[in-house]
Amino acid sequence: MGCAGSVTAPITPTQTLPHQGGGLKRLALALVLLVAGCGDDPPVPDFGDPERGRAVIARYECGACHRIPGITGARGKVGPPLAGFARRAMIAGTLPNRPEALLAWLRDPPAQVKGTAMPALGLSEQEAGDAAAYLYTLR
Amino acid sequence: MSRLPDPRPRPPEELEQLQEVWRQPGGWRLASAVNNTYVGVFYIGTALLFFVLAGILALLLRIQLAVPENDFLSQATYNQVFTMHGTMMMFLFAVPAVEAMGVYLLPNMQAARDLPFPRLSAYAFWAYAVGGLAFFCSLFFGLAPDGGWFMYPPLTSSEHSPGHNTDFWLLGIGFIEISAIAGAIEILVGVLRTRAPGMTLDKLPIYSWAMLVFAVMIVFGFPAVILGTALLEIERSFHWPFFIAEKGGDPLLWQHLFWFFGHPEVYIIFLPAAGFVSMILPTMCGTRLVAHRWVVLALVATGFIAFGVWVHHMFTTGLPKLSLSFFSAASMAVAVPSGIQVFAWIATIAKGRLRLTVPSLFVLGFLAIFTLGGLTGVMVAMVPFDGQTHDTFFVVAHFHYVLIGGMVFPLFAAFYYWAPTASRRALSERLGKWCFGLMFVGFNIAFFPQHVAGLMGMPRRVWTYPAELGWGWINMTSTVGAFILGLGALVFLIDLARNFRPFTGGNAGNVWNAGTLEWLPGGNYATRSIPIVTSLEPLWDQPDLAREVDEGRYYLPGAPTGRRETIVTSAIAAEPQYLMQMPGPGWPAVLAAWFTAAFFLLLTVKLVTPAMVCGVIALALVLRWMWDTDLGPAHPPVDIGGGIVLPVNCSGPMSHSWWAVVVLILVAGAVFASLLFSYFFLWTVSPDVWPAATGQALPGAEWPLAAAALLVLSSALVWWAGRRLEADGHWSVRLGLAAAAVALAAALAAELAGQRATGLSPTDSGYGAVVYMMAALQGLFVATLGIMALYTLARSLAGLLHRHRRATFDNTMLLWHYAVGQGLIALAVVHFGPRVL
Amino acid sequence: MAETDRRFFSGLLRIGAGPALWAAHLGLVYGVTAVACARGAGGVAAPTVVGLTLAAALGAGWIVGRELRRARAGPAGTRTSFFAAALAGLSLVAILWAGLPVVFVSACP
Amino acid sequence: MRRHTFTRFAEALPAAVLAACSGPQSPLDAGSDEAAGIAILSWVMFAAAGLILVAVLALAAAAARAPAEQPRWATREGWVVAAGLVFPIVMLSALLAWGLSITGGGGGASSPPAAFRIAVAGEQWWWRVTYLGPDGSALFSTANELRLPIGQRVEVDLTSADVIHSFWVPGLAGKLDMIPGHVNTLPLVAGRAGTWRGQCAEYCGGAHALMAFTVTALPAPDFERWMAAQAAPAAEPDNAEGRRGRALFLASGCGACHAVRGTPASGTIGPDLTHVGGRPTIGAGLLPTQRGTLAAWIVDPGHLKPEVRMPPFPVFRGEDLRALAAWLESLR
Repeated sequence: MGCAGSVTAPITPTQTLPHQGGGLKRLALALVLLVAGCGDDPPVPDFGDPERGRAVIARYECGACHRIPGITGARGKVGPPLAGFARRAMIAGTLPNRPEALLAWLRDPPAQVKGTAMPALGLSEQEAGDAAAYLYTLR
Repeated sequence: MSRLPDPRPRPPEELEQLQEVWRQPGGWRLASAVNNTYVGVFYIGTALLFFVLAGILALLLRIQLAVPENDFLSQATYNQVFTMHGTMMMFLFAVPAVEAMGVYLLPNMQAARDLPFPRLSAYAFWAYAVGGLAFFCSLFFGLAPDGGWFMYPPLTSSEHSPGHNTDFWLLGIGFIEISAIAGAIEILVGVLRTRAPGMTLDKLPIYSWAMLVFAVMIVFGFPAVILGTALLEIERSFHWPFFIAEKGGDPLLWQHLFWFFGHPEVYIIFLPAAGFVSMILPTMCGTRLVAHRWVVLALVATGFIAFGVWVHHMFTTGLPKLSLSFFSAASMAVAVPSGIQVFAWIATIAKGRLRLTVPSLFVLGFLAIFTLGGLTGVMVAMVPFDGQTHDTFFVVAHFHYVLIGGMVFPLFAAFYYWAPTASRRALSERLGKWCFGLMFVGFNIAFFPQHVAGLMGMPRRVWTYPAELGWGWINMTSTVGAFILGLGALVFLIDLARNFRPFTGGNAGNVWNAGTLEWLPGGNYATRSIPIVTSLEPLWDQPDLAREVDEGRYYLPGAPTGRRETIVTSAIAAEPQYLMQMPGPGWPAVLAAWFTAAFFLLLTVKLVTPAMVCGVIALALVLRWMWDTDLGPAHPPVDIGGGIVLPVNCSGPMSHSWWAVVVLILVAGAVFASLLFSYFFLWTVSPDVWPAATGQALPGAEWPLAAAALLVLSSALVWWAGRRLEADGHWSVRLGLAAAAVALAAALAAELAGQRATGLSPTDSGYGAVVYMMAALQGLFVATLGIMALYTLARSLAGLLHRHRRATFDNTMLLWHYAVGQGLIALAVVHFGPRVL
Repeated sequence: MAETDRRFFSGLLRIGAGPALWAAHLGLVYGVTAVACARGAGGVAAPTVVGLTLAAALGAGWIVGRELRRARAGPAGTRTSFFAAALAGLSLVAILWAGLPVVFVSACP
Repeated sequence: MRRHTFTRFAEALPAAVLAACSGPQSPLDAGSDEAAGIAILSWVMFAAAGLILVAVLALAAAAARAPAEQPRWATREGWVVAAGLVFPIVMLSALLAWGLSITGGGGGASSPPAAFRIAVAGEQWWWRVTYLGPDGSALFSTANELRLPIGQRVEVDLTSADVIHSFWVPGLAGKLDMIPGHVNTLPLVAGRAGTWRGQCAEYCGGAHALMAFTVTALPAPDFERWMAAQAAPAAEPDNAEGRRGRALFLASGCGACHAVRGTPASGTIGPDLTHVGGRPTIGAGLLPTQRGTLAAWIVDPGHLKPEVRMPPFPVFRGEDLRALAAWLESLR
């Protein structure tokens, strides 16, 4: 895609998700999203760099639990797959999928959702930002 | 001999009769053909099929390795696929392919009408084709072997590989063992005894030399793996602990047996290919091979020294460094003959004027690739260097350079070179150049980087690797190269489909202006008449030879006895000795192969009763096929032309069947020697399970003495029966044979009873296992000779055995004396051994 | 056995003599070392290997000399002599190479 | 046309070989005198082989160029004998003598006595590592990592618990097989501080590809500290999560296979976990040791490493899993 490297705003739960519509509608939505993503006013996030995020995700072996597109060998089945993460409505089924929520979640999951199995891996703020940036490239 | 070529006109009906006698069956009956020009082509085609299948497996492996941490193939699938790739390439492609080329080419090159045992060729081919395909299909059921192509126990023991997968490997190898030995006997006797008159060893084509060494190497090399696979299967099925360390076996015994075969195996594959090159280059350069005798010497020397390098596959097993160094030295020695050949070829190119045809290109590609493979071979022969590169991709690269460079490229050269002798059209030079270019470039892109991968620490047989080791780009390059190589092979298949037209009764003729006899015009019967050979390249030295041969002006221009026949010649001087009658198309050998295949397959999946039924049917079919052999002097002596009158068929030491039995005995002797080695090897590593340490009682001296006496008696009875046969004393012969069989069986029973009386069981320890294995091997001979005795009796009762028709008896007698000798040595070792060691 | 077959087998023996000597030497030095090391008698290995190597090398050298003399004596069987001498010569090199490790490598680890 | 292909091929040779001279698992990236000696041998052989290859190909190319008249050397048998027989024998004699002197250099009386011994057993598909005291008794057991004092000679006794494996740390020494019924001894001397990756080099079935380990060379004082720490029992957890993790570990039967010294867990089937948190990797080089990877491993090891002997434990969820992983991570 032409927009590789840029990061688009996450889909908020209020938006209609593409897979909920019919074929044509889905296509139209996809196009809209594509345009939105590649438009000239992308909300460039200041929280991280997706390329660095890729390395963070590899370093912390997130792939041991998650299937993550673009990360070598990330095929874990313990946690949910992260393909299309940018279009997810929720994080861990309870948090809204917004950058600030994701950042907090990545830094300390149990603090956000008490019963989660995902441990706090000790990501720094910078690392969490980069990882989040990468995750938002997964459309 | 001076009266040839005979200028007189030939009788008009002669050619017609020759054609009629050698006519092939049409339609589906084609499968019953036994003639080398048919079976040879089937055989080569099947080998090529396995090359393609195993090549596809290789591409799957390369896709999996292209990027780090890939999951294109699962771990379990990858392990099966690499095992199958190696096993199929070595056992179902390489050995059969060179053997098949031999079956196809040798008779033509030596102007014989066929190899001496056409039905044996057919049997070997069908057993291989049916067994090989069944073996391949095990992949689709997840039953394919997954222990690597050299199947090291204890990974392949019943404890660590409880499934049928390993049994399928043993089955697949069983077939190749059968067909390789059968082929070796055929080729050895064929090269030595069915040559054109005058084709002395000096004038023997270099390819025949290569095949002679090839066959001898199979005779001495395969027995080690035959015994090894037998021991492993017996351990898996009956728990005789040959390789189980806790019970006094040793996993290293397998490695010795396997590599004693496995290293010569590489040369078994390479020498025939070197033979191709030494045939093709002189033609393409229009000149004789430089240093011809040195090239022959190199072939023979390689054949010997190849047996002294097996331990260099075991440099990292912890053997004493001094022991390793002996084999390091031997590995250096085996490189020397290859050097001679390479420079002889270069000198030949320089001497002549090389035409850059497709065969030439493949030969040049071979030279480049094989030279590098040889150089890395010297490197891995250095013990310290091997410690780092053994079992890495460096070694993978090395042996692909040696095997693809040393065997596949010459084989493709041979395909392009000799296709015109089998097909109405030659293969395409244009497509062939594409094929070569893609294969050469693809090969080097695929395999050169693997040296680097190995030097970066990548072990072989890994289904995945971590990204951070930095092996990704190398593997991706290699994968791209593999696909280019595959594309080259595909171009070849397209060329075959477009241009290869065999079995049409005609061929494209001597398109390269070659000098050797396979380029003589002819049909199924080979050449119309069989020339006197006076030089290495008769077609160059006698410009009219082709025409004269085709006009029937030389030996045996027709089929004087009304059957298929060929001239049997003496081994050195190639003087005509007798005329051998040969069988035509027939089903017994073909069906016997099918039932043999069914027997092994059913046994593998433990369907014992149906397996036994198939086994008995196969045996019956083999006996049925044998029944038509040993024809005796079925026809009065025949004038083959040139003033030579030859007897028809023959018994005794001059007969081709006697030579075949001698070769078979060499095989049996090598199996037995491997077993003796196993005995002493296990004693060396595990003296703690030997009677001296365990206090295990030994059978009293009366048992082995009784057994020995019975063995000697049995031999004496057979010898006496042979004397009586000379006087046509039929009842004495029958009684003598029957009594000898009883004595032979009784000797075995005495040995078993003696061992049983001490309470020793084969499952106790490595010692018990190897002691009973000696008896088991003897038991195999008792059973075989029992059947042969019954068969000889039956022939005697049917009136087919008498003074002048006694090859059946002679062959049985020969094997009998061997079995007695083997039994005596076994008794001495088993009973003296523990007392003195 | 026909005269021609006898010639075949005697030729075979002459040609095979050198390599057979090499094979016997290799088998013996390997076997001696293996048994000596397995039985904790590493000391006997090196002198035995030296002795065996000298004996085998002398044997191979003798075959080379004899076959070369035969080749000079007459044209009959020159080819056999060539093969026998050359193979024995190569075997001589291989025997010396196989004996060389004793100089550098101690017998057992 | 041919000549060009050959030349290009010959030119590509050294460049490609050079690329291989480094990497975490490269034998040419030597960390010991032994590996350095082999690396020198390797480079000399590569250079000689390159030269010989180029010479042979150049000769073949010259021969194939179809000259107007045939070169005189071409027809002479003597030339073939000189180039194909005499030259190889001279070259190989020299190489053999040199190679043998390197082979013989490793052991022998001249080398210093071993400082201590380590027993390493290959098991499908991990490495059981036991440090031995002067009397041969086990000091402590760890898995998938070795630590060595720099410059000291250590002897590693290699055995196998099941099938044949091969112990290989390319940066330090050549490989040596681990064969049931045999004890092979590999001397190791790390010449400098560093961490090297090793990997099983003999195909051992199933997860052979995923059977790696690390060797770390430390200065003597650091090494002594590490030895003392390893010999000590597992640390008492200092927080509630840790205590919960330990209780779960003990209550769930993990101790049937794993030992954690200082607790009742004393299984010997799997690796000793007394100081698992301090090891660089889990799963035999598979993943770095952290609480996340530990958690993933506990729940579904077979997904990360197919055919692994450890069964999956999906019974641990949520906070339990976190606690267990956190406790294991704390065992440094």
